[in-house]
Amino acid sequence: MTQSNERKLTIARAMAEAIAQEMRTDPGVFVMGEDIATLGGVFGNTRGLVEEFGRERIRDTPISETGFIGAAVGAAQDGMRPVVELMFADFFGVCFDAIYNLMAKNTYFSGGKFKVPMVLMTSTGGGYSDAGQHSQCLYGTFAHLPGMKVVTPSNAYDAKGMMTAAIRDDSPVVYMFHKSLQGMGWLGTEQGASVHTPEEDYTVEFGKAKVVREGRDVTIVSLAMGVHHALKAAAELEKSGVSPEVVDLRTLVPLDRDTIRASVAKTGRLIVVDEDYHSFGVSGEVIASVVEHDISVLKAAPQRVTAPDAPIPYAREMEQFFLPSPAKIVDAWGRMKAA
Amino acid sequence: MTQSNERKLTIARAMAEAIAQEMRTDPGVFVMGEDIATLGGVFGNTRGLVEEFGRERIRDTPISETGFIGAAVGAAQDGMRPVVELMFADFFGVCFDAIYNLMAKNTYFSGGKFKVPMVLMTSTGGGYSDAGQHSQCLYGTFAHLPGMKVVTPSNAYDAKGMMTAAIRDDSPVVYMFHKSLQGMGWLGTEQGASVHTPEEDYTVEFGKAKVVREGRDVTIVSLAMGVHHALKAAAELEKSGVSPEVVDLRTLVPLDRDTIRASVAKTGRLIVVDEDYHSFGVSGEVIASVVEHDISVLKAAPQRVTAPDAPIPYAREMEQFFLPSPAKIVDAWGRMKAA
Amino acid sequence: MTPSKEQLHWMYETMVTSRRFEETIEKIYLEGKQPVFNMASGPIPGEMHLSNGQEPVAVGVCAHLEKGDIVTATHRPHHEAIAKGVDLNRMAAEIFGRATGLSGGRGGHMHLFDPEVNFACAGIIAQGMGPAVGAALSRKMQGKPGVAVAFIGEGAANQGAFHEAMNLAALWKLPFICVIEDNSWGISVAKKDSTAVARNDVRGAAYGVPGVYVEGNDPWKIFEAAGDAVARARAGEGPSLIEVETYRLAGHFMGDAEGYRPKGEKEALFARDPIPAMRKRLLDEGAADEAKLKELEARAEDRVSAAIDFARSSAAPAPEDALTEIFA
Amino acid sequence: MTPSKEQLHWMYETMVTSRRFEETIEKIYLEGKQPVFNMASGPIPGEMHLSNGQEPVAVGVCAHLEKGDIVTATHRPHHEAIAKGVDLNRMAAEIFGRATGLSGGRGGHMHLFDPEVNFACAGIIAQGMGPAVGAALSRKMQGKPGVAVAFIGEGAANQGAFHEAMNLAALWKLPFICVIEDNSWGISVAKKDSTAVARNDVRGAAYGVPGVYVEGNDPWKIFEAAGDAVARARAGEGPSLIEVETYRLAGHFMGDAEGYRPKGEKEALFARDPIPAMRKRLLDEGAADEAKLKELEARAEDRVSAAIDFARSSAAPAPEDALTEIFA
Ligand SMILES: Cc1ncc(C[n+]2csc(CCOP(=O)(O)OP(=O)(O)O)c2C)c(N)n1
Ligand SMILES: Cc1ncc(C[n+]2csc(CCOP(=O)(O)OP(=O)(O)O)c2C)c(N)n1
Ligand SMILES: [Mg+2]
Ligand SMILES: [Mg+2]
Repeated sequence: MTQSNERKLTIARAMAEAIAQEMRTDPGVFVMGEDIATLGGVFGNTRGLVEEFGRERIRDTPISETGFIGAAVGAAQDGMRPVVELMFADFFGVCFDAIYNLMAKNTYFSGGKFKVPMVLMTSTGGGYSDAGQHSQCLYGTFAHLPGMKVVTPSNAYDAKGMMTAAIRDDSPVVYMFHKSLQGMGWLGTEQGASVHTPEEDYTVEFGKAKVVREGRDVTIVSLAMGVHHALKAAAELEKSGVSPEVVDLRTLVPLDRDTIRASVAKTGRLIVVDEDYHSFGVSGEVIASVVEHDISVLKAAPQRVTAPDAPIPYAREMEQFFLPSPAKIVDAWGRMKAA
Repeated sequence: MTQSNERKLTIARAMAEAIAQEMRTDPGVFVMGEDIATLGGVFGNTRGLVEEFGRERIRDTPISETGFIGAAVGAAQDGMRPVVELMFADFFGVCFDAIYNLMAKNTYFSGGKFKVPMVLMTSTGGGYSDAGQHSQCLYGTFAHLPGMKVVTPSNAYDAKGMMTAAIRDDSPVVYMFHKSLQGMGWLGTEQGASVHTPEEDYTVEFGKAKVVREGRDVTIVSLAMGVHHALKAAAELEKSGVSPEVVDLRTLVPLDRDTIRASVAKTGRLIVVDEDYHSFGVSGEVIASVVEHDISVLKAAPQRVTAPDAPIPYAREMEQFFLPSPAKIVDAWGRMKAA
Repeated sequence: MTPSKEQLHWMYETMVTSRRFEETIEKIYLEGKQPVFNMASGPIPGEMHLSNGQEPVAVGVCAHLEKGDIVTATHRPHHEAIAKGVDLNRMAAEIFGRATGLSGGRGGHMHLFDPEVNFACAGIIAQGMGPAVGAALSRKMQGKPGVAVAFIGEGAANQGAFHEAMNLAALWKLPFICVIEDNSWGISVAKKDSTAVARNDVRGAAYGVPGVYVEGNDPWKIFEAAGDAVARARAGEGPSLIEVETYRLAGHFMGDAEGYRPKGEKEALFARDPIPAMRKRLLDEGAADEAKLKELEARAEDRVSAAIDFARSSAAPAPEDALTEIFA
Repeated sequence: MTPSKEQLHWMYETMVTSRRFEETIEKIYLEGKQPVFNMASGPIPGEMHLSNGQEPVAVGVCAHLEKGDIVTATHRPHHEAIAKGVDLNRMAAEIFGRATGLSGGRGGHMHLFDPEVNFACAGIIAQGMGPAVGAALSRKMQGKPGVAVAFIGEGAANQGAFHEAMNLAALWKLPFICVIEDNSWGISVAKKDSTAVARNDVRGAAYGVPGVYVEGNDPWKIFEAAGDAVARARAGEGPSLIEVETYRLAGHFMGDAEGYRPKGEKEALFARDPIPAMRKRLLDEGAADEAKLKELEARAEDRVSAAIDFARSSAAPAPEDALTEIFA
């Protein structure tokens, strides 16, 4: 696309636009959550909606996540298409039963007869010193449990198309947006997340990872914020003649193992970048998915750049030490080469 | 040890004995949970305790998991050593914040100054048609999150020693016991779980996997109920001249990667057996832990025998199809050889 | 509000249907479980929570409900399902884990779902509350009629979900009713050992919601209290909270030795079995004669045997269907 | 119960300490965040929830507490921490993320933990309730003195944890007090849009617990209500529920544009700032003269500047210490 046609949106605006467009055409769509009406969402992703759709359909809730997420399940089963917000993914512990035992399983328990077409949007990620109860990604936690799709956009184009797809999906979708990609100034912002985003509605299909940068020497698999770290590391590595390929998973459930495997088959090397905790999560799954398919493709031991298995620290020095970064990816390449 | 000295206990009795012994010597130890007093625990693991220690220290609770697990955190921080029961691991969704955001993190948040010496014991597993909200293992869910140790005994000896160690540990320990290993007749029972268990108190160190059967051709890594499947499969495979080694992980956090790696380095082949969901869990982590260490050890693509990424079905035919089994492990070996 | 003759006949027949159904299930459940009781064995595996004794609550409330109204039930759902009109054949087949079951055997007895009559379950304590409140919200937002009822046990009223959902329903003035079946036990824990107040109707005050306690497991009184609440809900006046004194004649689940019951409790409860009591009162008050009652009872028996036959003669599900219907 | 002169002096000085502390933090927080406000920047990064305006609640309650009593606080903990006697130097250092901080910079402003005075926080709404109830249980079981107080916001009273913990505390008759700071806002959502009842004191009835609502953000009245509750708790008479009308003079957190506030609300609140009001009343009633007040204020200033100096001059933590103190 040409510069002149460009219409850069932040992820926050892309999300709000997708929701608004669906609300205009489908009266069943409504939004529920804390501070999503007047405030427009703590992370801006419902801004402008209450002005257009009013307080019935853009519905502020009490701080009762079990109550209103459970209610969304009931409304969805009754023909509505709720979009609910869990303000921080970190809060899942107060309401997860409604999510993973009801939302995710009622379709199965009813033999497919109850549909639960709802979207649970929730923010993830650290990097701005919000400490251990407000900085987690928890990708692995959500993706591990069956019955819900889990999507993690890394840019505004995907964010809009995935929100539209999520709302139209007859299955429950957990939509995890990373705070540093929202385009809210106060959270800092990864500029690379604000990209051209068409005004008309469109969908981004779930289960399709994307090669966001082609390369020959190593595959860097990541998601959300990690994709931007990976792209920066790739640019850095290129300077020393390395050609990295970067794969944006885009959705964790379904997980596009084929694209990962094809890329690693080409490059022979794998680095997984994940801001979620190290063990028993995304990074292990990606590595296992490659080797269980074919052990012959790897030329070096795969590397992980992840958050360590520790609560997330507050102090900047510690948090920066803790989080994945482009430099750590470059280091991982170094270890891989050395090995 | 000789037959004459044998004192076979069920896991349920081994757990109760460990708790009783610690309660006798440490007045800070007490038990809280639903139906753990008069009933002795739905799964028998607190049987006999209320008779000896009374209702103050063996304390039935309302159905308020957030309340009483949160209370255990506060009591532990105040010098007590609570052993609390979450009746089924499946119920974690109503109370996980108290577990993973308080119990697991308050030590860190306080820079090590608040200790949270508590044990959260919880039952796992299916196989008796209890359907999708009462049959889950969720090992990966608990092990993924930092700040809590996670242990999963497969037999009464370990169950007792691990309970004693858990109670004496100054860190929070999640103690996951598999229903089919409890030795409660009404749940069926894996006979192999009831083994010789010394009367005197002892501890089993966390972070030490155990080679429960030595072999040369393939390493079968598993935990809890899966260990018994693995042993049966190994016996079967032996008939056709295959020599499998079986590793019982025993604890997920800390995870003994060294023992896994050493075994696979010897056998060159890996099968992971896990009754928890397939993706983003234990099986992926075990495989990744091997290959990220050394890609040269594997002679065949590693195999997983897990619960699929689906809610757990009720009907016997479906549930048996769904669960890991010795036959599926034998099949995995077949795939591995064929590959 | 008093039930009409027709309503009384329906209530009695439905109670008897539920009781006969459970008596039959109880027997079949034990097939293959003797002499060794192993939950995994027999034609009906898994946990089995009987509701016998609690039938008056289900019929007293559901007498006021239409097909389009919503009910969420618990781990102990038979009486409520039958009273709400869930297809008895497919329900029986579900309990037997057959392909013809409500969900093709995926859910079993704790997960009965029937969209035809807007019936759903949750095996997790108090977790039917949120979905019922949400269905009520859906009806209000769509301007469609309908009342949503969440049945829970008295033990469930100590769970956070109860509180959050009650507050939401009251705040948004939704056509929602919480019906608490106070059988005085949560497994082995007595109400007085779990609940700081003697009666949960007082908890209505925490939400500005009318609370009523109905004593005596009495179908007439339950009908009256529920009638008021349903009328209130249909008139757009908001939610209600009803707690009903009832009795669990069986154990918490089959296999429960019930050692926690005080001596004599079971005998006392059986002496107050609500089904013979209702029968007697119907006769006494002339609401039905012996012939009519026999007719109702016969119809109940017939429905139950037809359902059991349907279940028994239905095919088992294909094992690999375990992996279908995960997503819509 | 009325506060003694000494108690009043302590209350006033503590309120001023908290206010000066926050005024200073507020300024420093903005260092490095102008012209572009990015939470990640400056000497104090992350979220910053000020409690100015709410100081009377903290001092009115903590005036009755000993070092050994337990307090759990929320995401807005400064006033409570200071009133409970948390070490101000190490608290400041924690907020600055320094190695000398209460937890060496691991927790930050939402996670202030000081075992010396039994003070803990929870950044998750209402999650201080359970731990406070548990500490109260611990004292009762050990036969040790001690009252546990959970401070929560009015928005938190709609969270399930509130309900479960209140029921537990009442059931077990624990020395526990829930103090609700009703600043009428939960971020941007007004109490009337989140809570089905006007005042949360009525929720005491759901647990058979005395509930009191204290109007006017008045240190004297708060002192009195808290005194009754603490006495009750110490006497073994069980828990209490206190809701206090108070005001949040600042935004929810720093950076909040407060567009949700009705016009004029802020001005009205500042006109009722409790600190000048208390000052005036102390003078009017002769509880302190100008000199005494100046002395208290000077001491407050001094403590604050010492704390800030301590924090500023402390070393940053070693990055790799992020991975220590995970387990005990
Ligand atoms: C959140 C949760 N905790 C515990 C359980 C286990 N459990 C199943 S039924 C039951 C007792 C329920 O008591 P009550 O609500 O009075 O219902 P009743 O069984 O008497 O019908 C318990 C504790 C559960 N299913 N969910
Ligand atoms: C369970 C949970 N939900 C949501 C939040 C986000 N959150 C932080 S503060 C807040 C408002 C709290 O309101 P209130 O309890 O009245 O306390 P106040 O901020 O007024 O002191 C919310 C919703 C959270 N921290 N935890
Ligand atoms: Mg009950
Ligand atoms: Mg507030």
